[in-house]
This record gives sequence, structure tokens and C-alpha cells, in this order.
Amino acid sequence: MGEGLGVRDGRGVVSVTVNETLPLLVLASSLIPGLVIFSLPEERHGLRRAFNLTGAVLKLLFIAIMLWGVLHGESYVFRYSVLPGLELVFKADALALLFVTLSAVLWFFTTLYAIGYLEGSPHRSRFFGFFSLCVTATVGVAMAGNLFTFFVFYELLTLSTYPLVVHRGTPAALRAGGVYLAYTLTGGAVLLAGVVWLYGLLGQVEFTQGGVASTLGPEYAGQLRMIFFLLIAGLGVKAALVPLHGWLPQAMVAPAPVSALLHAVAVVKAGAFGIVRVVYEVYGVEFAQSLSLLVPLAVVASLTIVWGSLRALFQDDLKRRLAYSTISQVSYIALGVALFGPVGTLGGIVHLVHQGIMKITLFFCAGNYAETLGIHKVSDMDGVGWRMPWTTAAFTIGALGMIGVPPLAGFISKWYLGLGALEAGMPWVLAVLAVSTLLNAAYFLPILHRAWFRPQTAPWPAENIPMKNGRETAWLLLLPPLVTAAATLLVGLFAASPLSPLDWAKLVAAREYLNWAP
Amino acid sequence: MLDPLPWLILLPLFWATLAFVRGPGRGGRLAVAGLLLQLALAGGLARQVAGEGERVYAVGGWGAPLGIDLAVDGLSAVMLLLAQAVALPLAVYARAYYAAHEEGARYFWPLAGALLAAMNALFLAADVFNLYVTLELLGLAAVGLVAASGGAGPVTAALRYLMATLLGSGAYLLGVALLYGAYGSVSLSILAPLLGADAPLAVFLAAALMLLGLMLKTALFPFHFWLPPAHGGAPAPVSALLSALVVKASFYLILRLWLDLFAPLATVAAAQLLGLLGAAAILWGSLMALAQTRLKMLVAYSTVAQIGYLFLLFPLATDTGSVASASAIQGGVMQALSHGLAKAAMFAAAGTVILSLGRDDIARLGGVSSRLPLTLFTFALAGVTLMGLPPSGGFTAKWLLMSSAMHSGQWGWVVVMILGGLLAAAYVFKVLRQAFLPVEAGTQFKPVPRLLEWPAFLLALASLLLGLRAGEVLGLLGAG
Amino acid sequence: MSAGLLYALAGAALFAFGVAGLILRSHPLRKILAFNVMGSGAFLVLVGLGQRDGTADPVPQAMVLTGIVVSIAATALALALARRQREHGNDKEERDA
Amino acid sequence: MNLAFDLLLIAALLWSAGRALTTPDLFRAVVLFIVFGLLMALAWARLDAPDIALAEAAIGAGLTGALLLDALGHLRGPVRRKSGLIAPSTVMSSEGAGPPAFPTYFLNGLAIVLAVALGLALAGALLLLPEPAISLPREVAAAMDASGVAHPVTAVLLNFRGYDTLLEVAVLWLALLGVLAVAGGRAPGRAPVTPRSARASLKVPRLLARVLAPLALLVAGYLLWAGAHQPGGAFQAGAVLAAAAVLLNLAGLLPGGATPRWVLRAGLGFGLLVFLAVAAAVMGQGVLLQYPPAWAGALIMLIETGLTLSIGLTLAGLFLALSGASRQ
Repeated sequence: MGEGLGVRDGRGVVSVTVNETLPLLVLASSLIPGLVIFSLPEERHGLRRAFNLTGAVLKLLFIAIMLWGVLHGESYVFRYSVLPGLELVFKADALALLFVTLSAVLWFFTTLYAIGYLEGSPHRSRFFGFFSLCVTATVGVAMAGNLFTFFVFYELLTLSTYPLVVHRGTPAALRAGGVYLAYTLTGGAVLLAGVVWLYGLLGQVEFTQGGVASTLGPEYAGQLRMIFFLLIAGLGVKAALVPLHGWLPQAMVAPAPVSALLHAVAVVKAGAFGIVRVVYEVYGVEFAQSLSLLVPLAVVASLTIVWGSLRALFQDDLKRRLAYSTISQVSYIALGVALFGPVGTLGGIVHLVHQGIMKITLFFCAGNYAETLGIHKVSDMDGVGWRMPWTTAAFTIGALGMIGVPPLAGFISKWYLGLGALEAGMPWVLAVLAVSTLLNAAYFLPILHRAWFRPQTAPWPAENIPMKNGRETAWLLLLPPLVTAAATLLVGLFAASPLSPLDWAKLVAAREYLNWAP
Repeated sequence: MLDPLPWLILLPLFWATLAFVRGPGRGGRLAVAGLLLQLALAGGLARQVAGEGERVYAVGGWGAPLGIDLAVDGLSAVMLLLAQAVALPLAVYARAYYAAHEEGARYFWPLAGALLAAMNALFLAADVFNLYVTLELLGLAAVGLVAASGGAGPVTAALRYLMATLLGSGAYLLGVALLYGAYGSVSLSILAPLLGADAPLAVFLAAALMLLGLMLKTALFPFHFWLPPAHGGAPAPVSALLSALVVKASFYLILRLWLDLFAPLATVAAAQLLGLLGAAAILWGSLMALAQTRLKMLVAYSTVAQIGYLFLLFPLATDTGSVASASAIQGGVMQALSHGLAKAAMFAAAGTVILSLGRDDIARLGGVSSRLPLTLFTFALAGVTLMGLPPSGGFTAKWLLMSSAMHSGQWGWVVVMILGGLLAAAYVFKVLRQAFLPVEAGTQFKPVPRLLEWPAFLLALASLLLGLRAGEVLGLLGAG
Repeated sequence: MSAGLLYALAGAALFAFGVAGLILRSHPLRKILAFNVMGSGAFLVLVGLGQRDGTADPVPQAMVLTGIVVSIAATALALALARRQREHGNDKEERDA
Repeated sequence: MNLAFDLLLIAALLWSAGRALTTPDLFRAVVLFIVFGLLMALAWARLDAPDIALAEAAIGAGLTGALLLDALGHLRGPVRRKSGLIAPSTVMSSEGAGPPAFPTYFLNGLAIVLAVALGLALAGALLLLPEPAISLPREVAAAMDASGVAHPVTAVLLNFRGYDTLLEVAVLWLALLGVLAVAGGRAPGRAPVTPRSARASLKVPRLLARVLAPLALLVAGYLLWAGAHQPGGAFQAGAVLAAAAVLLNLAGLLPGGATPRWVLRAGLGFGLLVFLAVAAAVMGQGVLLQYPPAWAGALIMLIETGLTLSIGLTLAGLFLALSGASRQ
């Protein structure tokens, strides 16, 4: 065997400092509970709950430390060499922290919700085990410091969500799981091709403000366009860009907490987040603009926004309507990214958070309707507002936020997106936003109308949880949507205050556009 | 201190013979102890190679060309480690398996010992005739293991396997005869410098015969016909040993001959042909796996497909010395290692399911996810490696092969690898999804001992973690 | 032409016979014969080619001794398998009848 | 004269091999194959390879022939039905059953073309081959003094390439393992299947066996002792021993069986264990199978004695296990 066939240096980390450990701890705080939960016997509910919640709280704690640290100029990076020239990197930069905070906060509430939702159902060890793995993967996606690490966790996310989608074991669930895998694994394979290609050209693809691809000479423009296409196509599957969105409406057969997490933070958001990373920190937004990659992306995003809303109009199944709404809403993020200019960036990035908070509220509420009264269809919702006022109130806030009614979260997003479109010289985007808003109203307002203003005409399909002491449903089911609905209101109202999602998004945008001060 | 090199060959022969003398079905504990020692020896040898580089050992003190040389370099050290690391947990598994399932247990241990001795001898051999003897030893041991359960299916499969392996070694032997006729030596180290592009026709014929014979033994498409019934029909510990290790041994020899001996003769066309056969194996094997209704047959066809990846390295390694070539060889070896670990785990898991459930219809696996969660998890983890998803060793292998393909501009192989990964996902999830179904009415799950579930799980975990320790493995590979 | 080369040529022909027989004949006993013929062919090439200058060469001779033992080992195993397979066939027929 | 003899012998070799593979009757095929084996022994003698000639006659033609003839009764003809009706085979394809389909024709044609091409290419390659660069006979001759024996083939077999022989003994033992596993692995209580033609063709008078067996023992001892300085050695001696056992078995004096008792198992493993023990013991001094020069002759003799016993038992075991299994 000749020399140079292998490589001698394959060492991992030698010494680990506190700043290196923190990203790992954030991962471990859901990975370890997940693995422990797998090995717990089914009937150890108390212990399982304890592990879940301890993990969730610890994760929040670690993230809080990092948030504080990043504001004070600390940096948190962990590196591990898998192969020479191929590293696993976890990095807590501003963008990562934005997403990781969102995931951890929403995970905490979803865990509470799931504990209530799955009360008494079988296979909970398996469910919570994969649930924790799923969050671990999401956190990994958030903190990935280079494209390779991102890809690793992006694929782990696919694998850990599959058991959640098929959890119920019904033929519909298995079919949905199959469709989900077919889409996401194919997307992953396309992404892999793009990633390997880019690594071949660049050697390393570390996420860097301003991008790294521009170091290649102009003769690579063609290849870089091809790679961009592969990367966006791969990410677009999870981000449910039309025409790669087919899996999402099917996957809503999963239990409500899973749908909530899938639509708000985990899968769909991982795709959108990946698009943000690729445009800003792999290509660099200016370089992407110079390769004329942004306009096509904006067009695809706009098509998705309109198409998703149109399809949502015709769904009677509540979760299906919400699923099409997700397709539409998540593309706001891609749209914001594609608008060249800091204001558009701001709109896209802040929507990453806002959409998550709003959509999780809506899915929690949909789960409550189904779990409490057996309501799955919009046409069964007549008068439900008076039976379940708190849930419906939360739903109303979420829905109005999605439409973009001020001062709710969605308004902030749309405002900045609109401004960004003008700044980028793409006024036609305003028309897209306007049409989308009209359509949002057209599919959400009838629901609100039915819930509040129509009398109940038929008995509830299946009243599982009776009204007790004026409480419309179980506490653990009610609390999470109320909190997230309140958050929808608060992040909108206090958008201008420090440490709000908008403020944090400004920090990110300011780093991408060096000459810009918000 | 014990010199690990000769003992890696003698030790398994010793415990095999002693197990035989002790009587039918006996000797499992002896085997586990022996394998433990062998693993330590292989580790020691790997450390020697990593420290001091390649090593040549003249048996009998004569040295080539009169005597027989053994040699160990990075590649052989890695393969030796793989063989012992797979065999040890499988031996623990086999003890539990045969305690519950007596068929085929009578001569398992002596046959397995002979198999390991043959494999270790093959990885250490540096003499083409000695390699012939090790190949025959390996082939007969493997056939014996397949046939040992005595059922109609396995016996027919074993006979077919025997005929294939004999045809293969016959072709190889004629190649050896031609090489000896041409150069008067059978030592690799003597032959290598003598071979050049101007070699006589007989040497080209020898190369073709030897490689063809070995391809037949490796079950490369279209020579794979014997593999699925043999690997699918044997008892689970045997299937695991065969699929994980035995086909790798003949692949190792192909790689060794291609790189060390026949390199000056190798043409781009021949390399492309090997790659095309590999690609066909990937696609055909995966499709056939997808079409199977029995669990073990599915796993066996998956081996046909996974072998294909190994052969993609030949077209990628044409331009010797380049970055693309180095990473292609690394990728191929990583694939051999991770598939070895994963497939052993997968067959072992399938065996556990069959023991517990009493059947292996894929359509009737309902309830496995709740009754045998660890075993299902094992199957899934092994599946991750087969699909080539991160962070498994299979992923690292695919990454290396894909980068190599892109560096050398051979895009076709990238497409094949992507398709192969997706098809692998299709057949792995075909099994997993059934396991999520509720328990079928009237189905009894027999409880299974832990020693059946844990060794398989550890193997699967190793195949996954291999991806994270790839740097060290490749470091060792490059050391000699 | 030396005797060695002559017998080596005969070996080549025998080898080809054996390969054809192994592929074409379906009866296991016939396949076993074919494999033995193939092996003998290879042995003749090994020794004959080694002695084409007319002097005896003990090294390939020793190798062929090894090869003959390997051949009978393989033959015995193959016969055992073929007989067992046939018994299964008979059993099956009896069950079916 | 020599050339004429060679050509005649080669023609006979090719004819017997070809007929063995093509004649429709299996019994005839086996007999032709035994003839082929004997012709091969002649060819080896003609090639100055008396060791191989002995081994070929004893093992290649003799024992293999006995194994084949014994198996013949079990393998001949289509699968039998209890009713005696002949049914098309299900498990094993009987020969000449109906015309093959088109792809079979095509594949058969392809195989023939390939085999012919292979033969022609080989012939061409052999004729074009230049003289080799290395002459091993010279190396062997130079090292003979240190080998501990006087006969070059034995020196190669047990010293220079002794490691091959070690593995080869393992192959033989392994084949026996395989045979025992296959033949003895059946579930107990299954009705035995009595072969049609049985072993009538192989009956041996008891008196003959009683005379020949001790004689064989003597011959084996001689061959073993002679191996050190002239053709002969453990394999040939073992083969003669095995032949004696086969004779005794055929005369009904030695029962067959597929499950050896432990004494027999120990005997079967003995040769390999002795070889392994010597290999391991000399490693204390140097490397694997490096005999101290003064001890080389004695050690080789020790190994050969162990091997003779073991090889004899193993070869006999192959036959006895096979024939015994069918009569259980």
C-alpha cells in the first residue's frame, strides 16, 4: 500500500474548555434523557416525566448562559475532526441562538402539552424517546457551525421524526410516514450531492458572515449555481417549497404535539433555517445576488405562499388547513432571505421565530379540539368558542397573527417584508403579500366566525374530556397554547424592546450587512 | 510478549480443534475466550503497524522466494481488526442462539474457528499459492457452516455455494500456475516488481482468471446468484459471519492484487467495467431486496447491493497517487468495515426476531417495535449505515467515495450512490414500518435472552460510531 | 517442445473442459467430476509449465500434492451435500405421495 | 518415441475426461473418471513427479473413485416415489428431461464459446511464454542441506512451504467436519432410504480384506519412512491407511457412522494438533515453523507420523461418514 493512502491525523479534541462544552451540553440535555427514556419501562410515567422536564429546563438554562455570554462577547465553539478536512462544528452565533432559543422554549411547552395529550396512550417510552432525539437533532441543526454538521443533523432529524409520524401505527400513519421518508430522504440525498460538491471546491464550508463561496473565481459561477440549486432543492423539501411540499399535508396524521413541533420548530423550520444559512453564510447575500440567485428564490417562495394559501381555502380538515397554511407561511422566511437588503433579511429572520410561536399555538388548539371534543373538521366547529373559550381565544390570537393584524407577531414580519421588497426593488412582492394576506383572512376568518358566532348545531363528535369546574379541558393541554398565544401578542407589542426576536434579528442582519445600522 | 502475527492464525485453529475433540455442540466458551485474545492480538498488531509500518514475517525463517512470507500493512491490520471485532460479539450471540435453537449447532464452533483461522491467514498472506490454500479453507468452512443445519433449503444452497466457490478457486489456481510459469515465484513481493505493462499474455490471463474467480467468491453482480439462498438460508450467526466477513475476505484479496500486483496491467476500461458491475449490483440487489417477503432474504440481497459499493472504488482509483484515488480507496475500505459491522448486527437482529416470533415473514412483524425494541433499534441503526446516513461509517464511506467521484469528474457514480442509498432506505423502512404495526392476533413472542440482543446492538452501535472515529481507522490504513 | 509444455497445454484443455462441464452439466455428480477435471488441468499447467525446461521442479510438485488433498476434501464435502439433497428430495416425494 | 507416448497419453486423458463429462450413464462416467485418474498418475510419472503419481493413484483415482462409486447408488436416476412411479424431479434436475428453453440454449452456447476461447487463449499464452526470471529448483537444491530431509519434495512440503501443508491438513480436517455436520445433522428417527443399486458393485470378500488390511499397514509405514529421502510421505501413507479402512468397511468388518466417539475425534484432531504444537513450540526459538537445524529431521518425522495417522483416519472418515450416514 503506498504512502499517502490514509491519513495519520485523526485525533479528536484533546482538551475541552467550558466554552466548548456548553454547545455539547445543550445537545446532551435532550439526547441523554431521550436515551434513558428508551430504556425505561412503559409504566414508569413519573420518572419519564422527570427526565423530560429536567432535560428541557436544563437546556433552557444552558441556552440562557450562552445568550448572556454572546451579548458579552463570549464565543462558544466546539470542534471535532471526523476526517482530516471534515469537522463537526457547533457554534453559538447570533443566528444559531435565535433558532436554538426558539426550539428550546417551544420544546418545553410542547413536552408539557404532550404529557397531557398522551395521558393513558400506549408506547409512551418510545414516543418521548424519539421526541427527545428529534429536539436534539433540531438543536444540532441550529448550532451547526458548518455545512457538514448541518447536514448530519438535518438527516438525523428525518430519522428521529419518522417514528413520531407513524406513532399511531394506523395504515394512514404508515402511509404518511412512507411519503414523508420518500420526500425527505430524497431531499437529503440531493442536499448531500450539493454539500459534497461544495466541499470538493472549497475544502471547508464553515458558516461565515458574508459567505465563503465568493473566494472562488468567476470561472466557478456555473458550478456554484448548480450547487445552489441542489442545496435549495434539498432544503426546500423540508421547508415545503412548492412543488416539494407534498409530504407535509400527509404528515399531519401524527399526534398533535408532533405536528406542532414539526410545523413550528423542527422539520419545516430546519429547512427554512438551512436556506437562511446557505444564502447568508455559505454564499453571502451579495455574492448570491451577483450570481442572480435571489430572484428565482423569491419567485419560488412567492409561488409557494400563494399556492399554500389557495389550497388551505379548500380544506375542511382543520389540521390539513393548518398544514397548507404552514407551507405558505414558512415561505415568508425564504422570501425575506431572497429580498436583497437588510430590511428584507430582518423580515425573514424575525418570521422564523414569529411563525413558530403562532403556528404552534394553532396546532395546540387544534389538538385540544380533537382531544377534548373529537373535533377534526372545520365544519364541526360551530359554536365551539363558547364550549372552549380559552382555547378558542388562543386560536383567535394565532389566526389573527397569521393574517397579520397589528400589533400581533405576524404583522411585524409582514411589515418588514414589505419594506424589504421595496428596498430590494421588487415591488411585485407587495402584491404577493397582499394576496396572501387576503387569502389568510379568507381561510382563517370563517373558522373564527363559526367558533364564535354560530350556534352549536350538532352534538360534539366525541366528548372525551367533560367540562369540570369551569375548566374546559385538561390543564396540561390548556396551559401551553395560552402561553404561546400570549407570546404572539407580546413579541408583537414589544417588538421594539431589547432582546425581543426583532431586536435579535436586527443583530443578525447588522452582521450580514456590514454597513447597516438598524 | 506473544508475537500477534502467527498467533492470529494458530489460535483459532487451536480452539477449533479442541472444540471438535470435546464433541458436538461443545466449545463455545473456549471460542469466546480465544476470540477475546485474538481481538487483543489484532489490536496489538494494529498498534505495531501504526508505529513501525509494514511488517514481513518469513515462516520457517526461509523467506521468499523459497519459503512463504506473511506480511501485514495498514490494510491487513484494519481487516484483521474487523474480523475479530465482528466475530467476538457474534460468538457471544451464537452461544445464546444455539442454546435456544439446536439445529446446526453440532459442528458450529470448530467450523467457525477454521473460518476465522482461514480469514486471518488470508489477510496475512503474501504468497499467491498460500492465498489459494486459505481461500479453499475459507470456502469449505463457509459451505460447511451453511449446510450444518441440514435442512433441504440450506443444503441445496450450500451445494450451489460450494460449486461457485470451487469454480472461483479453480480459476484462481490456474492464475497462480500461469504466474509461476511466467516468473518462477509465487511470492507477492517478488512478483510485484517483475510485473509490467509489457508482461506476456499469460500474465494478463492470470490476472483475469484470478480476479474473475475472486469476483465469483465475492458475489459481485452477476455472480451473486449463490449468495442470497446461502446467506438467507443459514442459521443467523452463520449468515452474519458470512455476510459480514467472508465476502469481504475475497474482496480484500481483489483489492490487494489490484493495487499491489496487477496495477501496471490495470486498464481504465477494466476499472470502469468493475465499477459498472458494482453499480449494477447496487441497483439490482436493492431492487431484489425490496421485492423479498422474507426478512433474512431481504438482508441477504442487501449484501449483494452493498458489495456493489466496494467495486466503485476501482474506477475512482484509476489515477493512482491522486487525491481522488486515495479517498476512493479509503471510502471502499470504510464501506467494507461499516458494512461488516452493520450486516452482522442486522442478521443477528433478524435471527433474534425469528427466534422470538417463530417466523420471518416481513408482512407479519407487527408488534416487534413494542416487544423487541432493542432488537428493532439494532436493525434500524444497522439500517442507518446501509443507507449511508450520518454519522455512520457507511456515511463516511459514501462521503469519501462521492468526493472522489466529484474530484475525478465521474458524476455517474454519484447518481448511482444516491439511488442506492434511497433504495436501501426503501428496503430498511419496509421492515421498520411493519414492526410499528400492532401485534397480530394469536402471535406469541417468546422471551429472548439478553445475550442475544446486546451483542447485536453493540455491533450496530459500532457501525454507527465508526463514522465518528474514521480518522483513526484511515490513519491506520495509511500506516503501512 | 518439451514434455512439460505439452502437458501444460493438455492441462489448459482439461481446464476448459472442466469449466464447461461445471457450467453446462446440471447433475451434481457431473459437476463434481467436472470440478476434478478442472483441478487436474490446473495442476498440469502448474507442474508442466514449471518444468518446461525439462528439469523437475519440486516446488510446484509439492503444491500439487497440497492441491490433490484439497480436491478430495472438496469432493467429499460436495458428495455429502449432494447425497443429503437427494435424501431431502426423496423425503419430499414420499410426503407428497 | 517419447513424444508419441506423450501424445497418446494426452489423447487418452482428453478422451476419458471428455467422455466422463458427456456420457449419458453416470456409472460409466464415474468409471471413466477413475480411468482418467489413473492416466493422470501416468502423466505425473512422465513428468518426473513420482510423489504426485503415487498420491494421484491412491487419492485422486482410488479414494475419490471409491467415494464416487459409493455415492452413485444414492445419486443415480430421478427422485424415487414410494409408489415406484417415476416422476419428474423436483429437487434435482435429472439429466435429459425435456428440451431446454431458449435462454438455456443461449447460455449453454455462450458457455461453450467461452470455454473454447479460454482454452485457445491459454494455449496461445503458454506457447508465447518466455523463460522465468527465477529458478526455484536451484534455490531448493541450495537449501536442501538445512532442510533435515533428503527428498526435495518432502523438504518443500514440510519445511520450506510447511505452512501451506499445515493449512492443507486443516482443509482436510475441515472437509470431514463439513461431512459430519451434513451427514450427521439429521433429526433422529427418520426412516432410512435404501439406495436402489446399493453397494453391490463394491462388495469385497472378507478374506481378501483381512489379508490386505495388515499389508496396507506395512506399506503405509514404509511410505512414511521412505518419504524422508525418496518419493512417499505422510499423504501417500495416510491414503493407503484410509484405503485399508475402506476395504474393511466394504467387507463389512468396519462399521460406518456419522457421529465419531471422542477417542476417534481425538485421533482425527491429533495430526493437526501435533502440527500446531510443533509450530507453536519452535516459535519459542524463532518464528513460526522454523525448526532448529539439528532437530529438523526428527521434528518433520514427528509431524509426518501424526499426519499419517490423522490423514488416514480423516480420509477413511470421509468415506465411512458418508456411507455410514446412509445406512443409519
